[in-house]
Amino acid sequence: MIEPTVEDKRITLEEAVKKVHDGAHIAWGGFGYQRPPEAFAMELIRQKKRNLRIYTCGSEHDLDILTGAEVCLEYEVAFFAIEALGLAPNLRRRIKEGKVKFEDYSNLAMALRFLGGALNVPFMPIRHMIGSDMLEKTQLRKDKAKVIDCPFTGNPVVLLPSVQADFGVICAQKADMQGNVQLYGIKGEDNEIVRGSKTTIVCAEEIISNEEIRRAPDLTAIPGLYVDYVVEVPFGSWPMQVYGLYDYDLPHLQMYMQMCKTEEGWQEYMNEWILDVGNHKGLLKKIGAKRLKELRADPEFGY
Amino acid sequence: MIEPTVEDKRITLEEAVKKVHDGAHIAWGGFGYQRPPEAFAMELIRQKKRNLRIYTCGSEHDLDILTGAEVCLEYEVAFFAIEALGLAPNLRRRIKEGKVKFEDYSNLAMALRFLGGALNVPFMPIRHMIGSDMLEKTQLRKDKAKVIDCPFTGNPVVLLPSVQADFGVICAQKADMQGNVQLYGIKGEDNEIVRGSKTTIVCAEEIISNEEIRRAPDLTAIPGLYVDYVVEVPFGSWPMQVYGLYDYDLPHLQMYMQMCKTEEGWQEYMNEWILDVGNHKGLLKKIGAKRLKELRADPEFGY
Amino acid sequence: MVEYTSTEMMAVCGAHAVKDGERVFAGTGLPVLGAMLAKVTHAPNAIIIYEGGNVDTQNKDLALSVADSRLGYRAAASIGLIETLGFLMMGGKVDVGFLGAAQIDEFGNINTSYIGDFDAPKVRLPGSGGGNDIASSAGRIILMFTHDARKFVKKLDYLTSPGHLSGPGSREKLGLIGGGPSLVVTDKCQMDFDPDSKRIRLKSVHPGVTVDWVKENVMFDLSIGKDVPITAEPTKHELEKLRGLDPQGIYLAKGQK
Amino acid sequence: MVEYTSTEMMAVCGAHAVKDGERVFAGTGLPVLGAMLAKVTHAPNAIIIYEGGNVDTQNKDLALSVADSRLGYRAAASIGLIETLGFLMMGGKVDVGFLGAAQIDEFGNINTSYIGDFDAPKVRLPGSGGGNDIASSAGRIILMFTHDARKFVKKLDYLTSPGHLSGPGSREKLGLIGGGPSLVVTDKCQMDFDPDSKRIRLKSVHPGVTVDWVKENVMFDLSIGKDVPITAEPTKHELEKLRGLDPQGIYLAKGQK
Repeated sequence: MIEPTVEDKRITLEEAVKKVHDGAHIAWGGFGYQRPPEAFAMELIRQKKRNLRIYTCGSEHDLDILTGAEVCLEYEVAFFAIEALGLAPNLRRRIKEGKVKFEDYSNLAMALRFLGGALNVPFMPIRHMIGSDMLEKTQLRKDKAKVIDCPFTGNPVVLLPSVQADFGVICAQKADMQGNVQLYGIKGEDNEIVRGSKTTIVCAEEIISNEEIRRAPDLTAIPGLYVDYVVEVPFGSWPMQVYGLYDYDLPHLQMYMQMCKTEEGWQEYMNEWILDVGNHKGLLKKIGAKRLKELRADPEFGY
Repeated sequence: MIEPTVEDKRITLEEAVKKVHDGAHIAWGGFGYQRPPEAFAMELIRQKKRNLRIYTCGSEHDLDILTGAEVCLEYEVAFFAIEALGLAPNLRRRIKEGKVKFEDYSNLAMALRFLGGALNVPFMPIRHMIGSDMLEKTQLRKDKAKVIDCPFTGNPVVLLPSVQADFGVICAQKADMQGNVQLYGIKGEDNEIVRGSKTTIVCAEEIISNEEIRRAPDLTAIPGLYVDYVVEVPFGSWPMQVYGLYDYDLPHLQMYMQMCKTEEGWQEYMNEWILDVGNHKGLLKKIGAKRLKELRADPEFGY
Repeated sequence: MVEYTSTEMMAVCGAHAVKDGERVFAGTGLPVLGAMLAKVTHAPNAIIIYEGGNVDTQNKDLALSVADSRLGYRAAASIGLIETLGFLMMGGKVDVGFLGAAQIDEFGNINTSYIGDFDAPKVRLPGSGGGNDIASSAGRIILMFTHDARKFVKKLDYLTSPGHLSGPGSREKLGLIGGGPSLVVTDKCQMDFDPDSKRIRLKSVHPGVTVDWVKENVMFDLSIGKDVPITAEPTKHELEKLRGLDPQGIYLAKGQK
Repeated sequence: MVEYTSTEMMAVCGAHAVKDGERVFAGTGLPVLGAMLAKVTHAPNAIIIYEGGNVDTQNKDLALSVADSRLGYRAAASIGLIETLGFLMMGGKVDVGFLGAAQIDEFGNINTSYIGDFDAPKVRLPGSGGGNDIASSAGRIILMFTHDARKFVKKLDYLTSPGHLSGPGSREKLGLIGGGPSLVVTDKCQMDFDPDSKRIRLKSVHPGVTVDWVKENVMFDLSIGKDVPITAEPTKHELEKLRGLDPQGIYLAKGQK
């Protein structure tokens, strides 16, 4: 008896990236090899964005290309490397050049900072980080963390400043055009990022109908209320993986590690895989239908 | 290649309630008409437990029978009434007798107190409750809440003491014998209660296999790691409702409201519906298969 | 002339207060009827949220409880209290909240907890529930309750949920992000709040109610303008839609003609 | 005599450190091989948790990342970081955590962040990730890394994750709930910590390694008892099971015979 009305929040990847102004602070979704906003990162490079600051728990190839292209040189993060393969090669070089600044937190600390942002409280308490150099050594913030005596127990408690970034960007398996999101497999810190950011962009592998969302409200990880823009981006996390849809492209990552040992190699990689392909569609064409099919997940296993 | 091993945490309702010592503090699951631990409450009455303290957001018939039977006379809660039907009749009388003590919080405050308990931090910040009498007026706690100047913003922030109760008790649609729980429909504050309590008891409408859990990890709201005991209790929330399984028994609730207008009426209700039936099986027999069938949910609607 | 009850009048006034596209936090009873009515008339894009966890609902049947299974039908999401009262409400993402009250004072502060002395109360009311959360952070608050002089008090027995506290600036000083009460709907009249003094004032009287009657049935000095308009009557279309939402008269049966 | 590599030795030492029924937080690489090996040999009821969100996993294939989709296969739950590092780890519900290190000092404090000066580092390492969280709250910590004198330093370039800090009582004073490091496994030896001084000490040397070699390859004074035993060799059964877990030699291929 109530008429459903569905707002259409879909825009293209190019349009979405255009909204990000130079100097913007971005809460960055995905965790490790899982669902990182790779296509979004590549488009940020194509559009020559500058002076971004990225907040995330841990990310890998996506952050390393942003560092190589000098799109983002400020990070509030917990982890930055290419798991199992080695240190992040572009980061390594840019650090040597003195170009990158870090504010180091632990993974839980970053996740709680996003949770605090989502709750709209100025800080969150944590029992970790205390006793480590992370509390004292700082490069970006005057208010990295505060230690107070707990007014209930008298014991020291670390307070972390909440994060409410200008933009929150995540990748998801499915979303409807209103921004209702289904996430499958691990959620990392994406639920908190979307709830706490000022403008949120969801890159969805597949757009599904609002009907499908409403048939299974228990599967909605993120209600559309939090989402400003929805971008349909198949293989949007390549060369990393998306649970249930496709696996990581290990040979490509290994080639990346190899090429980026030198600045020249990185420039070559960037030209070949990011700039010359023109856009995400061009990239998929370059990877080739055959290879993409090989990467497709076995539905029984999810990879 | 790894052999699955499944620990059996199942016990009977009688055994589960026996574990609750007099004076225990219980975080109480369910929200409003949805999934309250009614069968558990009735068994607490049968076993004549005394001096409990209950923590919850809002609960209704279940708390009112515990108050009538003087099992629990201390509450840290946000809401206590029978929604749409009126004030809680037993509570009303026991308050007049000067027997009940309250510590009043808002719903979000209670939910955050459970979240703080689950995170094992001593407090959680909130922007609510400030400006109200809830901050100052207290009956049970010396440390109901503290207002501090935020060390980041300078503005006042309310800190709420976290709850880690002796017991956490919730009702769920499905659980396996290891305590992995699937919740359907609204979750209220149950996810946080189970994660933050010292000993947790899940009353499951249905026990499913560990295989069924592992086929859909995205549906697991509560991993078995947090759960100490699993109790199979069909219609465990009657006369209230469980989404997807059965609806509330409105005529029964209306009869309850009517009978409990007087102490004699309440005593009669308690004898007839709680004590004389002997146990939960006896109760279901008294309600009758026909009535239970009428209450069964239409799978398309969930009620 | 259309026939309607005082309860129907309240529901329609509530509906008029909701704008299209707004995010509405509704408690059960009249508020949800008002919000649903808005959605099927002038505000099809209103998004209704219930504190139990159902978000952006399209329920078919009327609910008794904010946790009612009926609200899960075709919801966009079914989550929990941290979601609705935390991320959405305290997160500043809700435009309008509906509340009831047992007492309010001239700044729209609300009591839903105790009548009489706190330490030996005459009546223990339901308590805050999510009321304090909604009153603290919703963009604006619409209060709905049946008119009774004892509800409009000079001093609350207990302040459960903040209205405009002690007047201009007092909410901001405490860091409350919501705008506070903007409208009071009773079965006799509508009241709003003076933007400068934050004090309650008479906005309109329902047909058949006199300004004097309202004046006598409020226990503080009510600010009354020179020409108090009469509340517009529900239209036939609105009443049809409204009755369609509550065909069994669960809430609507209560009012007087 | 069984043939095995130094990497296999490390994995088997890691497995031995896990008791049946324990909740184990494992990073990718050798730690997960150790934890998985324990589960298929003497500790079938060990419960493995990965920080990305997969809980109580029964993965079939080896993972490259703690967020790897492979870990979702037959997991009891797939949730997020607040769950694994917050509710479980900071909640005090994890018995054992495995960590790597680029540097450790004599109290088992860990550096995984910077080599050289913080403001102009020679190398930026991966950072804490969940390491600080695990080191702070896991019941006990097992450290695994290949032996290199430059890793056992008198003073860390950066303290990422707390070991026993400055000795007895210093963790407790800061409210850290975890027990701190209990075992260090390298490809040359095992070390544990003196319960009184909380200082690291040699526990056993792997076959073919001398006590003197270890002494020379640690940059602080290592506490060494009179009779340092030789680490037990992996059994044939353990090696078969272990190789079955990594049939492609993703991690095992790296070791020396």
